[in-house]
Amino acid sequence: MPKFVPNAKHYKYPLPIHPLDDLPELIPHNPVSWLYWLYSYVSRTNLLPSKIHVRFSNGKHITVADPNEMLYLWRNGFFGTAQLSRSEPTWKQRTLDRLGLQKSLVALEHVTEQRRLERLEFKRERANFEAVRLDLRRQGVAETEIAQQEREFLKSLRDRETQLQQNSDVQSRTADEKLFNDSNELVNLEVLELMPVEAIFLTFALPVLDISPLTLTRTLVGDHPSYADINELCIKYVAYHHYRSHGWCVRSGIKFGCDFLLYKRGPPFQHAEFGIMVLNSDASMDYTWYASSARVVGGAKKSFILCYVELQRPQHEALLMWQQGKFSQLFSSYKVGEIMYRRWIPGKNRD
Amino acid sequence: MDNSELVELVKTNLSHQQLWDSVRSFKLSNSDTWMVNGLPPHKLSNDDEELETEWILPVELQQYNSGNMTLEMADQFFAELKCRRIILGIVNDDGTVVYYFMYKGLHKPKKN
Amino acid sequence: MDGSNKIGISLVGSGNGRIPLVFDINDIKKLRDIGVAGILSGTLPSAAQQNGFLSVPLRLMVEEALWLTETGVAFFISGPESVTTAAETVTSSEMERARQELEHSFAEQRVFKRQQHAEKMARLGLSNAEGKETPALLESSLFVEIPSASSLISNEAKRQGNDPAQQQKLWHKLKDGCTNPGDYRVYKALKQQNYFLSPGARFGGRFIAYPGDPLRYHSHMTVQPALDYRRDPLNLLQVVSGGRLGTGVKKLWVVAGVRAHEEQEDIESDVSFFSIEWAGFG
Amino acid sequence: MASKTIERDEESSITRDLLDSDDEADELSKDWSHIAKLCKSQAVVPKRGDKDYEPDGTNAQELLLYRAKKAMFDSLSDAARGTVVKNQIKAFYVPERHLAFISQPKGNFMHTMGKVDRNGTCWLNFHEFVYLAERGTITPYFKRSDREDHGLDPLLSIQDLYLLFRSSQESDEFAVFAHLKRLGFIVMPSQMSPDDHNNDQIKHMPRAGLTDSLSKLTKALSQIFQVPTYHPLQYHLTRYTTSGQIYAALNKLVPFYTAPKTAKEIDQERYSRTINSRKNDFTFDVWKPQGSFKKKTPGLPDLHILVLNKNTSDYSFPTYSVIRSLFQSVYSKYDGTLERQESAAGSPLSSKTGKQFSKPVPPHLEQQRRLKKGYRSFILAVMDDGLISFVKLTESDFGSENVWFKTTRRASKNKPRSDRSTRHNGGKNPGGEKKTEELNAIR
Repeated sequence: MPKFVPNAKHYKYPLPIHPLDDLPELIPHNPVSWLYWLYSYVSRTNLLPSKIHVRFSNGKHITVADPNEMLYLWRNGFFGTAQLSRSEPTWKQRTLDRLGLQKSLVALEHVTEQRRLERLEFKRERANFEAVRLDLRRQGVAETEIAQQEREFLKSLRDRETQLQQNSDVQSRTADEKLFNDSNELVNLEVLELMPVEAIFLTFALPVLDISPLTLTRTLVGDHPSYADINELCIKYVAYHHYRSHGWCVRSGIKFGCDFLLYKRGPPFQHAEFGIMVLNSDASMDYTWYASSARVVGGAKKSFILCYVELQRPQHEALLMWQQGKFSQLFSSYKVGEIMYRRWIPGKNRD
Repeated sequence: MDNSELVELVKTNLSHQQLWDSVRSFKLSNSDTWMVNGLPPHKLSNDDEELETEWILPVELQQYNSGNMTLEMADQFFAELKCRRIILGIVNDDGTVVYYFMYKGLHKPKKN
Repeated sequence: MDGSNKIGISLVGSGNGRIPLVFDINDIKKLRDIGVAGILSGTLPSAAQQNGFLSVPLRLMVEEALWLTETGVAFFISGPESVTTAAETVTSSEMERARQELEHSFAEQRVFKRQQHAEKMARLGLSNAEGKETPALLESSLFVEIPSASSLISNEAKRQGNDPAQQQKLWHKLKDGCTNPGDYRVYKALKQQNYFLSPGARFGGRFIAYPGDPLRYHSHMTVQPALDYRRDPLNLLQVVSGGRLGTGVKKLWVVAGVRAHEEQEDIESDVSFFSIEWAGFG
Repeated sequence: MASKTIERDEESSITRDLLDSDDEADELSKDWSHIAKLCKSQAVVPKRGDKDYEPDGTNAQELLLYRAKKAMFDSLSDAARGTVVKNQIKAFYVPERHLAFISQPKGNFMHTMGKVDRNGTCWLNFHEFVYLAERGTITPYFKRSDREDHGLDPLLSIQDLYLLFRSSQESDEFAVFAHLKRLGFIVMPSQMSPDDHNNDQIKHMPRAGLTDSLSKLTKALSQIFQVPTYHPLQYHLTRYTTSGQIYAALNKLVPFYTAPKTAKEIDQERYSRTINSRKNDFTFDVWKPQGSFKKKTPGLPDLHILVLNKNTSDYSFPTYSVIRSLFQSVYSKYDGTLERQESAAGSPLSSKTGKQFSKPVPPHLEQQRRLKKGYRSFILAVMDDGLISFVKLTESDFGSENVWFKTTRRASKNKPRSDRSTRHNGGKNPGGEKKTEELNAIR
């Protein structure tokens, strides 16, 4: 039986750098306790025992391969995305499960897939009925009669749907044979990938990764970029840092067509409430751009935030700071402001 | 459109997250564009007659990387592959891949 | 050219960026029969407190107005000065005729109302004299109609319809007022395939395309503003949003590329369409 | 597992909501048989079934389409515009002034429309004139410049009225005006805040500058003595004993725009803006439907509206600096801050509401409200060839909020932290993990 671990304990710290929150107690009338406290304070730092190793794979994709390090980044602030899972690295477990090598909980991805297949089946049935209805119409059957048949059909579908069983047969593919090493153990193919802005945050703002900010940014945009080359990355980073530093868990918003999603604490705790689109402050897009983005984000019950980032110095100065690696100066040269964008329906706002 | 750096990533994703079979990559003629093809684990839509080989074009989402695709390029891909649809394998900067059908011309939506 | 059987499209405003409107209900019927629905945008007097069902004028998309005039189905009527000039120069005899028409309408109404009154009395078993309606009451209940279409400028409208040079000028002005000139070619290409089109901003597109009259059929596509076929990159973040939206509302997200050479009007090869849809996984 | 379910739902929730909003936005597909019932004289049209996927060539489908079209055109033809002689109010359009007057003003519309001059003549602005004519409330005439006598002033048709719009922008604005009026809103051309014209109190208010720069100075001084953040040695020299300290160090980096949080700050911003530019940016000021409205003393509007046509060549969606300056001209009734409500509650006008005695809200919920609601706002009405989309743009301020959470407080100082104490806490509080993830509302 799996051990129950409450989320709050699992994800105790919001950042991969932990505070020194277990210092010994200070007892006012006991000088020894002071000394012990002082010793503990001086002898320790917030730094990690060793930094997390990243490498570039497939060009500019920044990845972490060590399973413990992957888990550490996920557990301490939900950094990175496991490449073969939705977010948290679960691929190995899922694969063992799929190949019938280990009994375990049905992983999330599996359930989703099952549901999807059921929906497809439902839709197939619907399509069949459409054909029947067309036929009835051609025969001149009355519309009321057709409607009655449709109701009965829908009811029978609902009944069937509740009966549908999950079948989880073990299937094996040729691709799976390559998944095992010489000693017949499953190789972990999964790596954790960091967004460029996450990687910058974890080396520039927090000393977590074993790569310097300069090396990282050079690799991402090349040695001699123009301002136009760095603008996109700079404004995205500034926005990312802004939200992270105010306590949000910031994750990619690609599934909702925006730049970032903001979670309180993190995905296991609650849905993201805000979808963020990062823009240059002088941006003005075609209206369809705002409308479609807002519909996707709004459709998932999230507030749609336009995050404008304004460079407050000349571009050539910003570029110079980039080249000299003066990142704190560079990022401080931008200012952030937010606008909430939401559809408004007059009829629903009359009082 | 040079998408060579994305090919392995998309292939791995198809083989081991989406559980596709016979995933292969190849380069289009007179171009630096790579395509991936493979067999999905089940029919992708009810409109499909049968399980068939799908063609996937890996593309990078983010603007601060190269790889912008014009519709002229899309036409060239269709011209060479002679298929009814390609699948855009859109690679995000966090390594997530999302897949979208792209049909040449006007296509009817699914009935249900 | 005789404008009399053609549909009159009034252009509101001056300069570029005018608004094409149709006021005649018979014209609106004709438009519907050739696949142009338009948007009704005036208050419906019988239900004046809602926006779901509106009345004339019918507002057209600029692309529709361009197409209808280019194909010779319609002609333009322009400008505030037409009305001002016509009103200032109305002759006494024209006013007299208008007064007689109103009188005539009143006379008909009186006959109708008296007849109705008599029938009502008969039903109630009362003699006509007992329930006699006072003439004052009758007079105050006569209806004065505000017509939709103008009779004031009907001559001026005819004159404009027969002035090809002015029609040309208005056509080009209207086209120059568009945000994205490529959209007109996209419109024409879709129209050739018999789609009904409506404005699409609410669904995040330029047009919504229906396979038949929207009164009866679901829409099939959200069509994006025209792209330059060779130059404009496909915005992939928009593709993601679009595919997502489409999945929810069963519409395909359609992108259209228009080739840059302005002169060629060969529609078939001019616009390339691609339809995008979430693949259902990933 | 529970946590994972949340994650899956997050993506699948999108579909249903979109389907719901589909109908609402689908303007072209209304079932006119509904309206046929609303209009008195109509024979009731049978309710049609759901819409079809595409034309299938059947007679049944043809018939359904025929009926739908008939219902629509019958409704249009039967709904004649106009009025009975008894209620007739004649209004005369004066081209030089682009206004219309009513010589014997009467009618309910006078509460929210028109302006009566010294001679007792009621003047309608052009939007009001067209709107009332469309409803049949007034009968529109053209006032000829060369005659005193109305007998020779021609009656105007709806087509004439629309052609008299001076620009497409004016016509688009009318469409928005009429849309809101039909729903009962009270709509006036936008004015600058009455305060900005003649409020001595605001004019003599100390400028924001001085006090602001003083506080900035003290802040800067205190920062000199801190260990530099983002310095390579930062984590070697400094010890952080809470996550809050780490966050506090992180969020010094990026400057941000803040929203004014008090009535005073808002007034100051607006004042500093109006002395720079005296132009008025919004199209309409709008009041929600209300019976007690007085034209002379309307009070603060509920909304400001800006009308925009997305399909004209001069369209551009406002940039951030434009939106910001629009926020600065906002003076509508404002529900963004607690302070504003409190100051309003203090005034005799709103003391009836009794809201000031409501329970205090916990800080993290208060914060949640600020984040979700935002601060100043206005409405953008986007015209798309006859379909209007309304968009509310609201000033947000994430920079002024910190949402980092505190880890569990030790239950007792003597006991070592253990699973037991955490669970004990959880047991006491069936509301879940609220206790442990209680959000800081530090500002």
